[in-house]
Amino acid sequence: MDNIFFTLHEFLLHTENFTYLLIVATLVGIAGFWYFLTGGDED
Amino acid sequence: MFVILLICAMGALGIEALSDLSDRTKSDLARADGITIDALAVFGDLERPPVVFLHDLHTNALEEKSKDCMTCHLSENGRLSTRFKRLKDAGKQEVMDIYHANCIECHTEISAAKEKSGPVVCGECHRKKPTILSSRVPMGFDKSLHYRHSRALKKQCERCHHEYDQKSKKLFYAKYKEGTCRYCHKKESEDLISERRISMRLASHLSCIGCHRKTMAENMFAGPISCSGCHDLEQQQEIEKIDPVPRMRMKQPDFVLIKAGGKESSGARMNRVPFSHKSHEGYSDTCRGCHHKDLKSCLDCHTLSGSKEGNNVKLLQAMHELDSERSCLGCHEIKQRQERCVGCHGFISNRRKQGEPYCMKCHMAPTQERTGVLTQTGERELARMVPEIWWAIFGARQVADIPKKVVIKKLVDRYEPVEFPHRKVFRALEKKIDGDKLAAYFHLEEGTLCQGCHHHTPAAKKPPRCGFCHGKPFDEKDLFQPGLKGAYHRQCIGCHDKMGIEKPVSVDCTGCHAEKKQ
Amino acid sequence: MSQEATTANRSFITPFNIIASIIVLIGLFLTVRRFSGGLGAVTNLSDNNAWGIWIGFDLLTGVALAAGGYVTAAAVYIFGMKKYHSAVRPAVLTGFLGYALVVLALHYDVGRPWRLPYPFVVQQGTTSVLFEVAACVALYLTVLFLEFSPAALEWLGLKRARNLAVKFTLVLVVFGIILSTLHQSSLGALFLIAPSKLHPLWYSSFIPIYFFVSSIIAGLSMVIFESTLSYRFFSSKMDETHLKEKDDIALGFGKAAAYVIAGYIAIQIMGLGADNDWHLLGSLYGLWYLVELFGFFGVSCLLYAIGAREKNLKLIRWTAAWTVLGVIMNRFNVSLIAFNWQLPSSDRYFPSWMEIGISVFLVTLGLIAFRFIVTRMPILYEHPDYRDAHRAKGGS
Amino acid sequence: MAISRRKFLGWLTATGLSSAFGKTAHAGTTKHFEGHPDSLGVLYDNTKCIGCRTCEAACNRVNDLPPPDRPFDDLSVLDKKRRTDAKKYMIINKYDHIRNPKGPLHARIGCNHCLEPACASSCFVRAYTKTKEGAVTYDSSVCVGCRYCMIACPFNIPTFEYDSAFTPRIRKCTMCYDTRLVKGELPGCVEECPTESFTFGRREDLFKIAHERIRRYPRRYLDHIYGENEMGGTSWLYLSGVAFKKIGMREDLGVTPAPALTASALASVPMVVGTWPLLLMGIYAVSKRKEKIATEEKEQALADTIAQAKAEADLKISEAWQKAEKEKEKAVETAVRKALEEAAETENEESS
Repeated sequence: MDNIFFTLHEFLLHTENFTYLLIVATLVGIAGFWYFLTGGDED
Repeated sequence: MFVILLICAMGALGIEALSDLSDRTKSDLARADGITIDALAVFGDLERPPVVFLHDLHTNALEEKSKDCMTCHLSENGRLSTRFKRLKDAGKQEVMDIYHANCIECHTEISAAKEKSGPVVCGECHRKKPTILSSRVPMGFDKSLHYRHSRALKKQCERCHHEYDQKSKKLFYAKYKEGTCRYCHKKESEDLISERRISMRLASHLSCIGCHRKTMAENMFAGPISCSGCHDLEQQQEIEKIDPVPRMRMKQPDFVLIKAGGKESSGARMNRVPFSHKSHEGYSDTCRGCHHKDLKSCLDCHTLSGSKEGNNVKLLQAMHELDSERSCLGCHEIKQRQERCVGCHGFISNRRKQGEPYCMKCHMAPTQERTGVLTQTGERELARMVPEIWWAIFGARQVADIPKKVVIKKLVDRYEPVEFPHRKVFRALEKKIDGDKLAAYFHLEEGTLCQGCHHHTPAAKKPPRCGFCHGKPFDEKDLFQPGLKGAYHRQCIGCHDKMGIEKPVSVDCTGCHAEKKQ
Repeated sequence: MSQEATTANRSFITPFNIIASIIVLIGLFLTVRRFSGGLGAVTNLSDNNAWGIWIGFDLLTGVALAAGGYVTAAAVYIFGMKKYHSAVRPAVLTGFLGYALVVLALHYDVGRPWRLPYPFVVQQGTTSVLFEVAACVALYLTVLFLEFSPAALEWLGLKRARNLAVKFTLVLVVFGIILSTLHQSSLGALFLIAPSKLHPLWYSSFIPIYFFVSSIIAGLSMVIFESTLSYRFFSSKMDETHLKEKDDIALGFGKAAAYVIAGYIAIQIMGLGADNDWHLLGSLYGLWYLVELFGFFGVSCLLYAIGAREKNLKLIRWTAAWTVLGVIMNRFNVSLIAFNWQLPSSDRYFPSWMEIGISVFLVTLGLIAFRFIVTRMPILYEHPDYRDAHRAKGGS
Repeated sequence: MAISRRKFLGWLTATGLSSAFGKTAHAGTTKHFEGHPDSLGVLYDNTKCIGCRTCEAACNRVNDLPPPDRPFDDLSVLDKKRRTDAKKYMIINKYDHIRNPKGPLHARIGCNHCLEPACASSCFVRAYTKTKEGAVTYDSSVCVGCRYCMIACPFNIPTFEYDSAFTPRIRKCTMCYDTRLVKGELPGCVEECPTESFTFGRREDLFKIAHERIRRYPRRYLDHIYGENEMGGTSWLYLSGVAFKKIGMREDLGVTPAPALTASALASVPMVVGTWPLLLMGIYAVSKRKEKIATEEKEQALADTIAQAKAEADLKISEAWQKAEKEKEKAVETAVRKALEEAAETENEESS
């Protein structure tokens, strides 16, 4: 979509859409990374 | 669980119900005789809220006991002091004691005699919230009242009017210099403790009531001495009115030529304005309506380019300011707001520019250098003549060939055409301005009256049709122009509403638009 | 509920069963009425008052009271307070049931329940706080289900599945805490958009934080409250660890609650300062606000502290109940009582008996489900086969 | 009196163009938004309104709303204060109790079509749209019926079909967007009003008109255009002869646009998601480490005690040995001494 926003609402709609995608990515990523990080330790 | 639920919900309503109790009206407690006793304010901030003292309540009570003013007020060389039980405010403590001692003493005595009495504990007099609602209306000394007094006093103006001599510090009377009390007696006394330049309030109460009491003592008819006698609306309206009031004579001119005064007079460019002082006296209730500072001529202070004593209000403003009741235009504009005028004038913006023809309506007398009339008398003569000349030029209004009926065929898709009784309406308007000198004078030309509806176009026998200006609504190229439908309805309904014409009812479409015949 | 409840299979005619079945019958009748006649047929909702007790109680309060799950899980698995371990399963179960009921209640409240998935699958209104709430609640319900699944699987005797489920405990707990943080606070944030309708004493830009902190309070108190009731009615189901630990739990959680409430009161007062609402405390709403803050939370804080110091379990248990009431009251104030406070009393909302009926019905369902589960699954005791299992690892 | 399609389309294209070039730089560079350029609006002037309810009738007709309980020419309806509901998108309220020389004044209640609509911001299925023409429209095909918009709207405008079991919708004024506006026709109420109390046009132009009226008739108007800033501005604007709160319009709504009220809360969501795992896992790691150390120490302690016990035991044993030895020696000695004594005695008996 073109990044011309005339209302704050449009703008937020746009940014929030991305934000939620990023949130999902973050959750998965961090969880995975934790396991990768602690994988080395015994037990 | 839902015990709580109910509790909470109850709480909701509880809160609501209780919060409704907050504001109650106390219109039944309206009184005109509430006096706020803040005598101590002279000595600095008050420690307790001032007492609202109901004067008439007390005077009536005393009357029943056949006691008089002297019970509370001392008199000094025959003049009753407005103060309570004292002549001077000696000191804070002293004054306080006077009030506390006497009020409480009297109240206790009366209650001791098993009679209805006033409060004796602090909080009941010193209340934060007033227990009454003041219905006090200011008392004006209008022309009628003035005439009745001067008649009763056989024109002894000195009985009331006086001047103050700075050197001898004495009051003296100066004939023909009588002005409104307010010129000297301002809102506040110049000096609260020593009685110099006492406030209008104090002055009027001292002299009016003083004189009224004296006259009563001689059992002659006298004005009121109670608060409500003057300050209660009903009783005020009962005061006898003389109409018409014979003209007040104090060497004021009948006619004047309003012109730039003083050394600037030569700088004046506009024609001078002949002004009939005589006839305008009738329109204002007091002299100070126009002569707000003193009885001098406007030009003394309001010079062409403004002066300090004129508070830098230029002659132009002084005469044309719209928001002032003193200026010519301001006053005339107020007249336009009366019901019979507002129908048309309500639509004419009072922010309008004064066009050439309007100016000349007043600025008709040629400037001095053109007339060469220089003597006062000569000028008066001219002033008196000019309007007559003017009338002669115009003569009577021609109102022939005004169309009887105008058929408006808009909205024919829904209603029958509207048959507008054009001439009837015109005649009605004519009647409205009948006998009104101001209106007669300003609607002199043929067609002026027509322009109430046929506005923004030169007066003509056949003015442009409404539709020539008012087309479809909301034209962005002509933002401020209402559409035709809007224009019609606003004009007709607006005028009817403003002029208080009941029929047809504005919200009843069929009142004007007959139902369409199938 | 009574002792017979545990031995329900013997005689089915018990006071609890009778009352429960009556309520359920009424509930079913009202349900039919609601879904055949629309919201207007059963509720007092109006165009001025769009949300009633189904939101104020079933959603807001329900979610708050179901906070026990994440609070306990956090305490045990994150803060490593192993001695509270036996509180986890009951708490998770209560949480799970609580959220299940919330979602069920929403089906009653929204106009077209069959469209509830729309915000995720059809069109996402991401600017709405409600979107976030919906997303979090949906996810968290799943998380709770998974957290709870081991118990069910143990009951069904599916060893492998159970062990698999246990593997993810930790990550589930962390997810759970994050999601709870988000939606508990967002429930408060729902009202941020209506400053002109919510009374200034309750409206604050910090309202999300208020909601989050008070949810912790509710969680802690509910665990105490719920374990008290369980002991009362299901003590026969409890194993010795559970019986041994339950007093520690009451004491520990009580102490924690006292501390959190103290903080809660502090931030509430600072919130007043931030908006300069002091003068409003004089009004009637101010009085009501003070009752909520000090009459409930303040008192709870004090009693918890005393109880914790003097190891007075009775006091703590009663305080827990009192605190729960306080939280309920807070949610009611925000969503109903202090909301639309400017409307004339004639336009104000008061729930119809049918709305209350449905709420009661749902709560009853919850109780029945709870009883069904605890009388069958290893909630209040540990399944013999897995006795050692969690001692070694952090899993449940 | 419908405006010509051409002119109206003129408006639309103008809107379109400027949305392409108009304030892009402005919108692009800063976080300050001023709404769609050249968007349309309506100015309601209650000093011109005569309270004839023609607009209500028109609204009902053009939106095919159910017939009213009382006919529209029955003006006694105006005696009590009303609000919009599922059957009325807009209503006129009469305020004659105000002491006002201009006679009774009226107030129009209906959607104000905010520049930043609270309903749109609060809707979690994006059922509301602020069109570039200025109308706030509603799409019932996605609406779940959560009624959060009704909570959010500061003007209490959206209404709900509480009596519909299967297809309850939100009902509110749409500025006749789909039914008329896009066809180049005026909104019903605007077109029908006999006195043009409703002025339709570009929002910017409406301000010009309103200010001009106030300038020309300062005594007639309150010098305030309601909707200029309220809740960040609305597409419907209001002129009044008296204070707006006297005609039931709230003046305490503030100027903050609705989306801004929740923006910060929403912004904190990703932050929580980002930071909490770190925090939680950190605490977890610490507590786990503590636990580990604790267990190790326990084992160590156990080992020590065992060792100690062993040592003590050895000591005891050795002591026992020594004791036994001593006793043995003692026994031997005594035995020897005894033997010697006996021997001596026997010698004594033989010699005497």
